[in-house]
Amino acid sequence: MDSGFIALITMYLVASVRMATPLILAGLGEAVSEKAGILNIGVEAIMLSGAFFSFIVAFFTGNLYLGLLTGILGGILVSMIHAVLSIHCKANQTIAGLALNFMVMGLTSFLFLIVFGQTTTIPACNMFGDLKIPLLSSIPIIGPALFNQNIFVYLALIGIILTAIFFYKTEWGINLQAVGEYPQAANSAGLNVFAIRYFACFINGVLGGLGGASITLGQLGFFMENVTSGRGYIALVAVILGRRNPIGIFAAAMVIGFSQALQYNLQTLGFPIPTQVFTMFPYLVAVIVLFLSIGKSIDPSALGIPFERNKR
Amino acid sequence: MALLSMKNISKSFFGKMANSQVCFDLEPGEIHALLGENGAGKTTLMNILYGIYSRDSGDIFWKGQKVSFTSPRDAIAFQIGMVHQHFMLVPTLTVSQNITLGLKEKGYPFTDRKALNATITEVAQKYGLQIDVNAYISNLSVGEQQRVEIIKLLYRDAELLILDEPTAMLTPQETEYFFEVLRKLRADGHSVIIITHRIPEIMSISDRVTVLRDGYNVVTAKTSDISEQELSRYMIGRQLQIIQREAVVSDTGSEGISLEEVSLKEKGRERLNSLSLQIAPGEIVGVAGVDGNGQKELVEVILGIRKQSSGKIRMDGVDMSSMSVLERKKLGIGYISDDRHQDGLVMDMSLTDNILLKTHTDRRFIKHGLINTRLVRAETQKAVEDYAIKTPGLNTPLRYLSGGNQQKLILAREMAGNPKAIIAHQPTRGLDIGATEFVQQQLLQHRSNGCSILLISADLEEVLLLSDRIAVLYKGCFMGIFPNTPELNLSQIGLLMAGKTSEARKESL
Amino acid sequence: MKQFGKLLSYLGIAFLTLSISILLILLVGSSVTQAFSSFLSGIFGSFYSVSEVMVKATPLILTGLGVAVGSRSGFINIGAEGQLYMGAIAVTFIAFWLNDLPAMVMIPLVILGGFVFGGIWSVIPGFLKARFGISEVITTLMFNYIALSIVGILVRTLLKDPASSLPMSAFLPDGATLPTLISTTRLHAGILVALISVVLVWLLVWKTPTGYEMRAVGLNPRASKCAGISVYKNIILSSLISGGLAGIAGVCEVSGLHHKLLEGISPGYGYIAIIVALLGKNHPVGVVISALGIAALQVGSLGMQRMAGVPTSISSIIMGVVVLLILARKSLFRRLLTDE
Amino acid sequence: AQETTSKDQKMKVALLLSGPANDQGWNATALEGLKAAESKFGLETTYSENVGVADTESAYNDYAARGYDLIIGHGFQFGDPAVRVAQKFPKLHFMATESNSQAENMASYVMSCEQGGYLMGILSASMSKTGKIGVIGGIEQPSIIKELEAFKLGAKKVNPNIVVYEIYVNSFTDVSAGKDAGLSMIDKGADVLYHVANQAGTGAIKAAEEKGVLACGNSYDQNSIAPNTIISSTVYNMPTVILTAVDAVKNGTFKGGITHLGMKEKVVDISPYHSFESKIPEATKKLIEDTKKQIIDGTLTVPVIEKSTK
Ligand SMILES: Nc1ncnc2c1ncn2[C@@H]1O[C@H](COP(=O)(O)OP(=O)(O)OP(=O)(O)O)[C@@H](O)[C@H]1O
Ligand SMILES: Nc1ncnc2c1ncn2[C@@H]1O[C@H](COP(=O)(O)OP(=O)(O)OP(=O)(O)O)[C@@H](O)[C@H]1O
Ligand SMILES: [Mg+2]
Ligand SMILES: [Mg+2]
Repeated sequence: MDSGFIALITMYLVASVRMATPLILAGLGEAVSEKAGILNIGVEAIMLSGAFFSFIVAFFTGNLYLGLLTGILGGILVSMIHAVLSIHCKANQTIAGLALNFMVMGLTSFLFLIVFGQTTTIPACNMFGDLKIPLLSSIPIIGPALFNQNIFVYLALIGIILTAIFFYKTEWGINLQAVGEYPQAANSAGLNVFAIRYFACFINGVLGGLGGASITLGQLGFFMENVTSGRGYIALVAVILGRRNPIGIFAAAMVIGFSQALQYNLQTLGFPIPTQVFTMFPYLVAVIVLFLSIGKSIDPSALGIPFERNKR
Repeated sequence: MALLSMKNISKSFFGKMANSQVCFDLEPGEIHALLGENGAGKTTLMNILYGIYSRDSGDIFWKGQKVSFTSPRDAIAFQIGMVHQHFMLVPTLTVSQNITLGLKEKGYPFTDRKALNATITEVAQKYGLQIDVNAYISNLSVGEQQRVEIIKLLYRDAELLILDEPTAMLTPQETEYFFEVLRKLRADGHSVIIITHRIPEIMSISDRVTVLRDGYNVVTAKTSDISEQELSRYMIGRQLQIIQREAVVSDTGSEGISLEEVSLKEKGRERLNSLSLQIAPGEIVGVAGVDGNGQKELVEVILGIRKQSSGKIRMDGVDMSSMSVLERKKLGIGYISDDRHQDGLVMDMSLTDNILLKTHTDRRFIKHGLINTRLVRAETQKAVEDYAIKTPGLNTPLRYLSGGNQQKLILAREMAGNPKAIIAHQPTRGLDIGATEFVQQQLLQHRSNGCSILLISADLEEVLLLSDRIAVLYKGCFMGIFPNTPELNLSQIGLLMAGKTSEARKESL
Repeated sequence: MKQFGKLLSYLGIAFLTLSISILLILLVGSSVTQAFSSFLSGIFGSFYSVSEVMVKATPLILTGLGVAVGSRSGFINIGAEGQLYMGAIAVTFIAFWLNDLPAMVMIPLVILGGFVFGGIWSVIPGFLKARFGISEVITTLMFNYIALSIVGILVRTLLKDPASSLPMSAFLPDGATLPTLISTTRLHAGILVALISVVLVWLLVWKTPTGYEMRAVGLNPRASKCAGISVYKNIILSSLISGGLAGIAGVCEVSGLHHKLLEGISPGYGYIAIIVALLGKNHPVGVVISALGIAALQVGSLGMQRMAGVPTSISSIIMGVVVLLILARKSLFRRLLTDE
Repeated sequence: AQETTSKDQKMKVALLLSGPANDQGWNATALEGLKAAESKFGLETTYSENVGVADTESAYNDYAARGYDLIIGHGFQFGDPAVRVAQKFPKLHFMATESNSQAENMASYVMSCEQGGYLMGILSASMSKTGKIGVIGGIEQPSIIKELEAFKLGAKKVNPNIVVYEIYVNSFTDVSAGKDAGLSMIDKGADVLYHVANQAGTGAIKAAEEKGVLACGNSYDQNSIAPNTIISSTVYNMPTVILTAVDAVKNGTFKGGITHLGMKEKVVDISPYHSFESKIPEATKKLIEDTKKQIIDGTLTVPVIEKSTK
């Protein structure tokens, strides 16, 4: 392989990882939640809240770690509203998620206005810089892509490993699966279905909040109305494409990130076609991949169905 | 001192009492049977004990100490285990994972599966139960699943085992073997509460028996002090009527339903194996067999819900092998499914709309392309009157009717308009005795009208009561088709149901 | 008694919503009385403002109806937004293609065209669901983004007005525009199209055998199959109708309001439609009522922004809050709702 | 605001914005202009943000019905609805920026943004060491295209062999997309970036800052966002645009039609170089200064290209 080609591949990979990171973080959270039977299409709201609160605190305290923490709290807040509605109130989960998207979208833009007023100057905070991991980062191709990035990329990588262990190597993963497949059986075996579902939603909030924070504190250093621009919905797609498997989600997010990176690069080559052709490219790729992988994804049986005690 | 004592337990669902002031005592080391008609409140009582349902009032004492279980976890902590009427196993997990589900074993949450598997196998072998611990539940037969449920309790070292209708799915031979396990457990000091509808089983296994009726406990007695007749009288509150089957009705000339070497292969498994059968008009053919041996497949192949892999199905000489479900139904086949909630009814629709499930394509009910609502309502009203369906109104969602009344609606729908054939799969499951009698009478009535009826029931008694001929189904094969005469050898049928052909042959000699 | 409790619980929701609105208005430093009076006059202030509510309700009724038809048969349609745009594309194409036809012929044709385009855009996910079990939630969502891009491409290429450099089509020929009902307002015949659709859908879903089949499939596909109803056919059909109605919404927006195709003609009607359908309990009449309600909320908060300087983000907060409260109603007001 | 007792009718002006007023760019500068006009002429002003295409006409109508003398829509999509409403209210004045619609009492004010883009092209090409520069566009539409194309022309004028990468992110608000687009250009060797993408462009500036390359700003002096990255910015003096319109209404000279406003009218300009004052070669500064003079005195006309050339 000639070095130009390697450089190109490396460049694409670095870009893909960068674009995939928020999707991976939020996607992993949603996977945990869906495994437990809670379908939350309000990922966008979780991320937006995470992005907003992480920024506000990082801005006013100047402490990025504090910002990160509040971003997580912001995610948890939204996710727990959804949890109470779907677990306690036994509400329609899709609609609750959608309503949250509307509400948080309005709320963050409203609060941003309240806090900063109408300005032409951009309130900006610091950002997490890239951390080069010695040795690992000098591996050709994947080194620069995975081991010379900001903290969120590492958190996403650790997240993948931890959720994979959680799902497939621990009893907790088994419990989660039992609760999502057959909550009555889980209940009868002595598991607390409600607690486990709340826990799963909590994790969804943590990871989704991180995903949101990765945009403000890892990529931009500022917040703007609707800063997530639909990435929460794309994270949902990554979850389905990746079949709720951490590695699968990583791969799916990378495919989406890659097609995004590819579309920018195709544009710079200057084809005389409307640029919207490129813009819709990642979505087309998602549908095509979904179509090519038909028949293998099986939803948890109790996905979206509330668990009721006195009911058979 | 009693091991367990439940005092004045009451529980109602939507204003309907399922348990009223029920008292129940259990001695250590006894096998205590719980008996009662469908809907008497047996499962409810046990679910309350196990912490699945919350009770409205009453107290529970465990070893003299007042306890209150708000979830199965609490019950499990007191070494109480339960096998439910509907199995509580997660199909996507393995046997071993199901058995230890919810337990915090050594190393939790990173438990050593290999070590656990060894322990599980050891426990199972102690009671002579065979199981592959690494198999997924979804690949197991019902019998094997039952075994997993039992091992689950044994593994958890349950002091009290609650078994809700554990024998419903077993052949007489398997039942006997299962009882041996229970006796062994009793010898080891375990206590057992067993629910069953079969009085002879109660006589054979239990030390004491409690009868529930309409949510009240009517009697508790030592099994040795009470007779079968007394028990059945306590259970239903009156003597059973004896249903009479008339002699075979004369031939009407048409051919009825016939199956010719029908086979069904799904996912590489042989579900039905070259079945041939003819049901003449005015004949009831009963299918005996343990649930899960191809009954459902047989029914669905006849109705066209599944497509047979080979063979022919005829109705009055018309080959309907490649017809759609609708075309077949239009030939005049009524279908009573074993799973009314899933297959037979739309629970969130009204009575009228459920009647439409069969009639919405019927020209009589359509005017200018629109459904003639008035006519459908009249039809529904007629069904409600003819079948004495208890309902607040015709627009009530079916969910709010009791199981018996739901079943009656299906019967009214499927038996309307003199069907030429009826496929009745577990038509009386979950019905109280009165309703059961009614259904059986209706089937016999249609038989007299020259209808060909296929009756499939897990209840051998029912098959014997109604059928002109009996076919035994085992692993998708007919093991034999016998005329239902007084000379019929019952134990031979039982052996065939368990697939023991050679023993059965010996038996018939 | 139970009815009374129900009424009280809805009043409770109204009260909570009101309190939250007041809090938000105070936070932003506007006068509460001015905000509310401008909200109300934004809706009822003039003949024009009342007509605006109906103008906004038109696409909401049609898309909401579409979503409702879908969910009746278990097809969760998140893609009304994209289907609306496909309808908008259809009317533009047909109008320029059949340029000179009189309105009598043209209007039915463009409505049909919108129905077909929107329908196709939703029948593809419907087919993928019915045939391969691919989640329609994801495919319909992706199709929204794709449809938006397609509009972007078309207004810059095929459908672009050659006389202008802006990314929009030329004005539609007169025959393809829906008449304005009241001359000083924007109220156009689209509202009639929407109301006729409501009646037709009501007849179809509640009065015909086909509609019955669709409802049965939605509530219990297994029982429907056993009764000889084709689950496959009905999902296909209902997804077609569902998307078709959203497509008609696109036709009405272009033919009735903008008279040309351009980007951004829908401020998320297709997403709000899901909420319209929920609040309307998936029933045609309910959809009309909730569409009018949400349209009034939006028109009112636009008035509130213009007259009292309250940011419009409040309207999306309120809409979210109302839906969340309705979802939580039974738990929030349990005391009121149990009959003891 | 307190009411003045003097009863002389204040002129009422309303502004319609297509996006959030808080976008720190296109819309925010327009709002700034409105506020400037308010204090200068003592106007009564108001504005609406996030006015979607679906609501434009009713917004015009609403303000007209409440007697606003001048109603300004900021963006090309406001043109058609303005014309429609203008016909109903012949006594009032309507205006849209960047549009080509016109009527008796409806005017389109077009800013000659291409002039700024051309100068930025010169600057960027001069500052590039790699011979590769990049420009990020928002949504592909004439007002954006003309600036991108002029940028390319300016760059080519300095260095005919220069490589100019261009990406349209097809959004004015997706900041992450802007940044990703910027990074992908830097990856390919671009060392000066320019943007015509509003908020999304801010993302591109962030990309340049992060990677230590240079960038040019747009809309207003964006130096404060990244002082060591932004060499200079194109500045649109929206206050001047609005003041011009208000002036015309006051003097009764407002008339329908299309008005172009550029450097000559001080509507388009470029910002000071700030810390780059000393780093930009004198020759470049002079070239820019001369070109600007030529544009102003009319000896140089920057071509308006409204269709993207690739
Ligand atoms: N979760 C529930 N919701 C509503 N009603 C219930 C519920 N569980 C039980 N019931 C009602 O309570 C009554 C008692 O039911 P239960 O299941 O205890 O009967 P059972 O004696 O176990 O009958 P079977 O022999 O059919 O198992 C029935 O009428 C049933 O309809
Ligand atoms: N969701 C519900 N809302 C109101 N009532 C219900 C509901 N579910 C069940 N019921 C009540 O429970 C009874 C029916 O329950 P179920 O179907 O379990 O009866 P069953 O006789 O035990 O039948 P099966 O033998 O099929 O279990 C009815 O009395 C009905 O009023
Ligand atoms: Mg029962
Ligand atoms: Mg029971």
